[in-house]
Amino acid sequence: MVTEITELQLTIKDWASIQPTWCPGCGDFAVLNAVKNSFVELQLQPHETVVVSGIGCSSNLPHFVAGYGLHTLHGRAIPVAEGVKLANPDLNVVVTGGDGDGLAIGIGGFLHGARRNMNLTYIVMDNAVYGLTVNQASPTSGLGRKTRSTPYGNIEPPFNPITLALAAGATFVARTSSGDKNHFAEILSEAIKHKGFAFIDDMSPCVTFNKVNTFDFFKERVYKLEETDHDPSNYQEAMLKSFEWGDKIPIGIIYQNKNVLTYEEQDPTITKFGSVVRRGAEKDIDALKNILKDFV
Amino acid sequence: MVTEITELQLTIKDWASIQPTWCPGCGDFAVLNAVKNSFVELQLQPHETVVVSGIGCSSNLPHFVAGYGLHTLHGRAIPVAEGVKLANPDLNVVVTGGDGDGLAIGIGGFLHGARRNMNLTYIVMDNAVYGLTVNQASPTSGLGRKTRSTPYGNIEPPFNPITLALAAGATFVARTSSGDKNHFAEILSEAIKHKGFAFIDDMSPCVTFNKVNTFDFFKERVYKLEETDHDPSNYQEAMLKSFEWGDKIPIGIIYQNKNVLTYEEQDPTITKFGSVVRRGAEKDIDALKNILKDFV
Amino acid sequence: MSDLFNEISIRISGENGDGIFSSGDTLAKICSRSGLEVHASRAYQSIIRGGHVSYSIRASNQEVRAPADYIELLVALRKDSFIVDAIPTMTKGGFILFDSKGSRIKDEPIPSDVELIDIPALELARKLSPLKILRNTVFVGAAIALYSLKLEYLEEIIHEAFDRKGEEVVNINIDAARAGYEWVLQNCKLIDHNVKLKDRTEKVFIGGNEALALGLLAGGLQSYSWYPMTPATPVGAFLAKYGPNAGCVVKQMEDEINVANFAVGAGFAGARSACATSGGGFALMTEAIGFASIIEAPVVFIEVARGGPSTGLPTKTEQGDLNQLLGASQGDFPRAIIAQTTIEDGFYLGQESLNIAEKYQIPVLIASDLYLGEHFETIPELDFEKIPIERGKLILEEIPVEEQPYLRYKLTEDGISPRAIPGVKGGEHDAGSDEHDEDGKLVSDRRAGFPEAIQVRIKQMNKRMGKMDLLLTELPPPQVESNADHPDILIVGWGSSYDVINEARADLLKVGIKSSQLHLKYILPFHAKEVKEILEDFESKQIPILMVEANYTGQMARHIRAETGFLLKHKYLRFDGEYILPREIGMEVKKLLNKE
Amino acid sequence: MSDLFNEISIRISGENGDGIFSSGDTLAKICSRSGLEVHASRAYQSIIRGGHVSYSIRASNQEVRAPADYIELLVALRKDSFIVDAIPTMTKGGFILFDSKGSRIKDEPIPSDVELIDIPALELARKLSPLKILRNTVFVGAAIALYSLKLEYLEEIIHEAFDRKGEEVVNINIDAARAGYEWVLQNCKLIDHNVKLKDRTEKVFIGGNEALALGLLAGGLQSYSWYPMTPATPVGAFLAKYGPNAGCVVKQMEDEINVANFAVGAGFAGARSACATSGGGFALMTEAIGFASIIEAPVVFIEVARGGPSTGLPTKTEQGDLNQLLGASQGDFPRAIIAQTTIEDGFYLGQESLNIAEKYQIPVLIASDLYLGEHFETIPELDFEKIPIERGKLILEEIPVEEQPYLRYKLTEDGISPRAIPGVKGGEHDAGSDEHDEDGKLVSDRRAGFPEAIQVRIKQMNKRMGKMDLLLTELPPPQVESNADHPDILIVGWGSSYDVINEARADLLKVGIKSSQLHLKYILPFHAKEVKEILEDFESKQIPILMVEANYTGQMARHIRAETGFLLKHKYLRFDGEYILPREIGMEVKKLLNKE
Ligand SMILES: Cc1ncc(C[n+]2csc(CCOP(=O)(O)OP(=O)(O)O)c2C)c(N)n1
Ligand SMILES: Cc1ncc(C[n+]2csc(CCOP(=O)(O)OP(=O)(O)O)c2C)c(N)n1
Ligand code: SF4
Ligand code: SF4
Ligand SMILES: [Mg+2]
Ligand SMILES: [Mg+2]
Repeated sequence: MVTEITELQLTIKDWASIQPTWCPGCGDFAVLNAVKNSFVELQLQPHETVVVSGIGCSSNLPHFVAGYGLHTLHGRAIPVAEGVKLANPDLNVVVTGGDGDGLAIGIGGFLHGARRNMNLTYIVMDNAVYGLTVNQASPTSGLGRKTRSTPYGNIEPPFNPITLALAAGATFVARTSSGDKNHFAEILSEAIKHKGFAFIDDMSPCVTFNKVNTFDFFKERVYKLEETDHDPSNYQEAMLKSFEWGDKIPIGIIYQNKNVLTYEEQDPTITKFGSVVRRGAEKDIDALKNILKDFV
Repeated sequence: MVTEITELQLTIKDWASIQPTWCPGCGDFAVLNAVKNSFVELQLQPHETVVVSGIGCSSNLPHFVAGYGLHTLHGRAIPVAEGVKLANPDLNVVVTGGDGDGLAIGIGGFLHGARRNMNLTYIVMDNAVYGLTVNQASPTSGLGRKTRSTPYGNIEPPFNPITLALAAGATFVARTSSGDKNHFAEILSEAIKHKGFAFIDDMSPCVTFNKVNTFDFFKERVYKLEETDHDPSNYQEAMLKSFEWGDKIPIGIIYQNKNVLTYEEQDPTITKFGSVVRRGAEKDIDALKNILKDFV
Repeated sequence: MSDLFNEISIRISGENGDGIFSSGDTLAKICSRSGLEVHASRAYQSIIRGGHVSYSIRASNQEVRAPADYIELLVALRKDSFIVDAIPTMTKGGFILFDSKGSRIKDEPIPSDVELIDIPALELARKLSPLKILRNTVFVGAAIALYSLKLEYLEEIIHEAFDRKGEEVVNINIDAARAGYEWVLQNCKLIDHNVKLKDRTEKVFIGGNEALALGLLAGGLQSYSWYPMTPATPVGAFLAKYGPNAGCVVKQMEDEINVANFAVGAGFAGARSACATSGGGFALMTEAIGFASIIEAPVVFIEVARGGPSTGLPTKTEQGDLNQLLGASQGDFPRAIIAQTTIEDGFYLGQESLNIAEKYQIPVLIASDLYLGEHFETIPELDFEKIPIERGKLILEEIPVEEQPYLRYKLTEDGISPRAIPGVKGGEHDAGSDEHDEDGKLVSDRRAGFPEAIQVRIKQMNKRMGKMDLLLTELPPPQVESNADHPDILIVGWGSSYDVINEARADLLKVGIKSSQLHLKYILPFHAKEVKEILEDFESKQIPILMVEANYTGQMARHIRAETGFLLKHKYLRFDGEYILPREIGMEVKKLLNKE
Repeated sequence: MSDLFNEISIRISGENGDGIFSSGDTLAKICSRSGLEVHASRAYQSIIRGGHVSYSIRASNQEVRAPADYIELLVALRKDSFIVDAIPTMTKGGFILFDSKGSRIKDEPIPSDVELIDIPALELARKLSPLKILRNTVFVGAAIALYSLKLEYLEEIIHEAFDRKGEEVVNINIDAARAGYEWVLQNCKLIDHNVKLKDRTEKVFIGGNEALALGLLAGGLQSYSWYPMTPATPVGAFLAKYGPNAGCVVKQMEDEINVANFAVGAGFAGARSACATSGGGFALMTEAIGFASIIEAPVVFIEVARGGPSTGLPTKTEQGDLNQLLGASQGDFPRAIIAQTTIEDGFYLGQESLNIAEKYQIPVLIASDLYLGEHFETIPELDFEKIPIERGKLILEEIPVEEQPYLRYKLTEDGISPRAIPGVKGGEHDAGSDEHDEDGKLVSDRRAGFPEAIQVRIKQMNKRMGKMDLLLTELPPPQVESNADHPDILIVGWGSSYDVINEARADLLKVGIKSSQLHLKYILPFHAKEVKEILEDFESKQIPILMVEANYTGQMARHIRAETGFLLKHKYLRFDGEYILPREIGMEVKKLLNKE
């Protein structure tokens, strides 16, 4: 829920929390920054906001921002977030995690989440490596990459998360780069405002373990889709755009479909009662007795 | 491994097994038929062939065909098959399962399998329903479908398995229909011959629970890609073709890339030793002592 | 003991796809509406068409809480009915209703002293319509005629089932029912039974899974997530249908891992949350159970067991998953394990489990099984007021500034910390699966190993585990039920076997064997002291003790020994997937008493 | 007991990212090459930079198989070294080597009676290069000088590490080492210790995980699948590096479920197959364990436990996952659970476990933990011939027609069926996770409930479970180790604590307390009879028994009670994640003996 601006403007301070534990220079700082900035921009209320994550360096983010944080299991942020969202659709639910978290162990939750289109924002901090477990190949690691798990070089072609998200049916798909904080915050605000499953693949360099996909690597390659004639409402065009990865890497909103209902808008319970948490736990004896009529 | 034709021609009888337990008229019979036919056509040896499956009506198939069968857990056919294949790459490994098996609980194995491109053939018998558990919505069930799990109608847009397989990097992607056995067997033979991960999405009507996606439904809609100018070697074209699903449904090979190495061809152990099972379990004391030199 | 002609015992059997279950259900409901107590159970295979399925009904003027151990009337739709049902289970003096022509039955093995009634059911049906399934209605009509049950109830049920399909369908079915009914009246001697049929009664006739699901709704369930798996599927099917009108979100997920994690998310967000599955699905859920426990989110996890190991015997029963429940997830953490004991119990347990989960902020694991979950009974009237919804230390209102900072994992006297949920202003906190301090901040990342962090760890472990002790004081201690001051035997059971053992004891009493029953429902935390005392008391009096379980190794016996040290020497273990019957227990008791 | 100046006890500590581990490793190797026995362990957090990490070395002329319980020389790279290491753990008479200027250390709390050596390490390093990390080399040079260790070994290790980076890097490092070394010689009194340094020795210095991995390779491992998870990751990293040249396929999968299922597939296909993970990953693997068991595929599953519950304390140790191992997967099925006891044991257990898995066609679960897996020791020479590769009833050749039909799950006398693998002509069969007959055909689909199928079920259950009894006869029964005929105490432990308890006993003996040790390695099947006898024997002699475990509830004590009925009244349980030290056990024993 995007709360109306109240008398007291919320500022970045309202989102302050403890010091991040990331390595100095880690790309994830930019994400934290963007998260706070767009929370302020959209004037979200901390107590109505839940940041959900899996396990990984990137998944530590909820601790570094105020509001409710839910730091779950490796690969399980999306289903947990869905549980939160359907229990209380009035909450703003933002999910953060890593490429291993979301594309290896958590790929089922991610793609089914994309398909079912709840109103969630999902940021993958894609560093093409398993950071927290100290340098193994991830599903987005490039071919040939040597890591602790691939001492002879990675032989598995990387996933393209954008293509996958599109294929699964996400209604908002964007790529951003930790190298461009402002652009990131802009995209993130759009993602949060989007009604439905918004996926952001953020190129977030791991300065400790990934010496290939560095800030410089991206700086040399990225260009902004907003500055082209790319039409994010065109699915086919978006899909073709998603293949672009090389000397040029597009960032920005690759796809957005504003014309679909969210899951919550169609769920038979929620359409009837709204947030079941707000409604409260009820024992409606008459209703229960009514059910029993089917069992005679 | 596609074995050379030996003195004794293998016939369909060599692939006979027990009577299928499927409902009369089930689409899966056509799959069994096609499997046997193309095994004969390719003169695969039963003892060198392993048919692996998950759990579901469709996953009962291995029992109905001779050779080695491995009927695993719900959603786990692909990783089990990968274990078989890397242990002994000389084997022909064919994987069969349902849409629930492969696209719900097993989606991680499926898409990572597609990405890593082992020489496997994977047939999903897509009936857009959970058959064996008696009629719940599956990831390919259409919007609005009423099932035991969706008494008020399905509100989750179905996955497109073809688009997903392409997005994940499968090097052979085809759609077939249980309504056309011969076409199916042809495509299957191509899939088995393909070096790499070959995915077949087979429209396999569940005559008991799915009254929408029936044989007639498909008969009215399918057309053969071979009879068009579709170029399966063109990835972009294939992707766009994958979106086609409605009054017209294309069947045939949607995509094939013959120019990539399989995983086995690059694995550092297999490139050195070939099948480790054929090689045997070895205790090479000198080699072991050599390792210990790094631990002094 | 089931009792020829003093009770009704009908089985209808045939192939999967023959419509056996709906015919059986109709028969069962007719018995129920006729004022009888009814027990109904099914047998089937993991196949959609073919195989051999049956529906067994036991009905009586007395309570019937176990399957009959013989068949009085077999409605045999297929040849296999003779092999699978008649030969092993028919009693002398029983009847087989079959259609030799229509079902092409000839030369089937026939048990001795059984009366064969060869009704041309298919022929009668064909006269009305080419729909083969009408044959079943003919059979049902015939069966109720044999027992002098009222045709009226059958017609009523036909209306309920087919009214929405139009008059024609209704009429054809009613005609078929009458055809069978009349045929019997004209051709057969009716069964001369001693069961008193009453006027219309409106008893609830419900299954163990449905009763549990209803109990959850009565407990204010707000979130239910699931993935189909036999035999837990009916819980989901029930809630998918009734949940949306009762304020409960119901979500089918892509697998059981995500089912469980969805449930944790909902619990964290403040919903009364539950999920259900069977053995293999539960294996996948275990990681989330430890997660729920460490973040102190209330969630109810239901495990309806079936024959294992692995995919095992998906359509057969077993109490074989206790080890799995006890060992679910890594590390030491608080959780409750409670076994559903009867269908009726499911209704109350559904409510109780949600209360425990929320008051103690722990995962509650409910153990049920295929037998209990899938069989149906007429049950006593339910008390909807008995168990109020208790939400424990849940904070729903803004936390005033003077009570800030709010500490989610505050060390309190009873180990339970006031719980704020998202939406509550001032309650903002982080809930993490890593070890954390009172504030929810991790101690695993920057501080692990620091002297201060080691203390935090110890305190949080003590706090969490302390909830187990506290909970134990709230749970009702086990009671011995006896039908004598000095019984001949103590029978120990757990979960789904309560009624079966109970009936076995009643039967034993009829032959002069007095018995006591210790039935375990609360498995963790466990009343070790009380159970030990009870068992040692019986042992000291040299009263033999028989443990009854439906698994291979005696998993509850092991748990009892682990908790009390007491060795249960005599065990009756059944692990072939079939239901344990009162008669078997009786036989085992007699064997044991003779031997002793 | 670690022993001031009769042993070397060094700790080097600082932030994660300071290069503490590689400096520590260098120091440890220098000790080893100097002919000493070395024990090395680490402390760290779940964070990549920052936090506070340390590397502790204990070196001696005698065997050292436990961490030191005090620090003699602390190389303090950061302020936190004073809080986390110095204050709680420094001994009187010890030394702190630090760089007040370089590390901006001032006014830190300092333990009493400790000598401070303030070396300008950063300054010395900066003279050579702007690379801050060189400071560590200065420190290492200084440390070895203090102990009169040979600079030569340090230079050697620098060569090994940096030769591939070119001469310049090597030289700079050697210069830094010398700078530290010389500085000490010029400015300090050397440590006057009693440890005899020998000439170059080539002892193997290896970790528990690596020894186990090596053992697997020695056991003919052909397939290893994994997904990274602390503290099991080193097993995978080792095999990823060394497997491919040893004929072992190594596959990183997308999650632990698929790791486990890959391993089952490989085992089925005839590969000696293993996988490893820690608690949360193991929770995800459990379903596949039951699967392996019912299809009778040999697979080794390794669980290297860390602090739980849930994500818990990922970098801390615990023996908290025993319940999970015991309860892994639904139903009753045969499997072995074996605990690795020492680093050396890992080498043999790796081989033994593969033999057991393949001979009995069962899953073998290995329990290890962070302490055992991640610490390093110099170990005795390994016997590579001791354990031959045994493959049991494996069929690799074509099955002749006269022996057809081949029955994969044949009921044999010993319950083990000859096993054909794909590729073997005549051995074609179906392996299914459902219950099946001798031929591998399912009984769950068309036949479940048929009298014949019920018999099949019973026989296959008996056959499978019978393997547990058979296996038990092969496993070596537990032995009591004693240092006296009439000991004062029996200490019971399991798994990783073997050496620690052993050292505690040696220390106790020095103060006149005689003790026995019962150490459990084979957890399932369990030598219940023997263990019961041993425990009851001690009890009857009124010798107190102390159970030592690193978990909250005493999971092994519970297992022992479940298997034997014996209640272990006295337990020393540590669950804060830190290593159990011999001294603590000694104190606990003394407390117990005084009390008794
Ligand atoms: C079930 C389970 N398996 C494995 C782990 C270990 N683990 C923790 S984080 C991580 C990968 C992190 O990679 P990624 O998600 O890309 O995050 P990053 O650290 O790179 O930000 C793994 C494998 C775990 N915690 N739980
Ligand atoms: C872990 C687990 N969860 C659930 C099940 C129950 N189950 C068996 S088959 C099946 C779905 C079958 O659907 P699909 O894969 O589409 O196959 P179909 O029967 O339609 O051919 C399910 C949910 C199971 N066996 N294991
Ligand atoms: S290891 Fe990489 S991803 Fe993790 S905090 Fe450091 S720089 Fe960031
Ligand atoms: S239920 Fe459907 S999918 Fe299953 S066997 Fe019958 S027709 Fe085929
Ligand atoms: Mg990453
Ligand atoms: Mg299906």
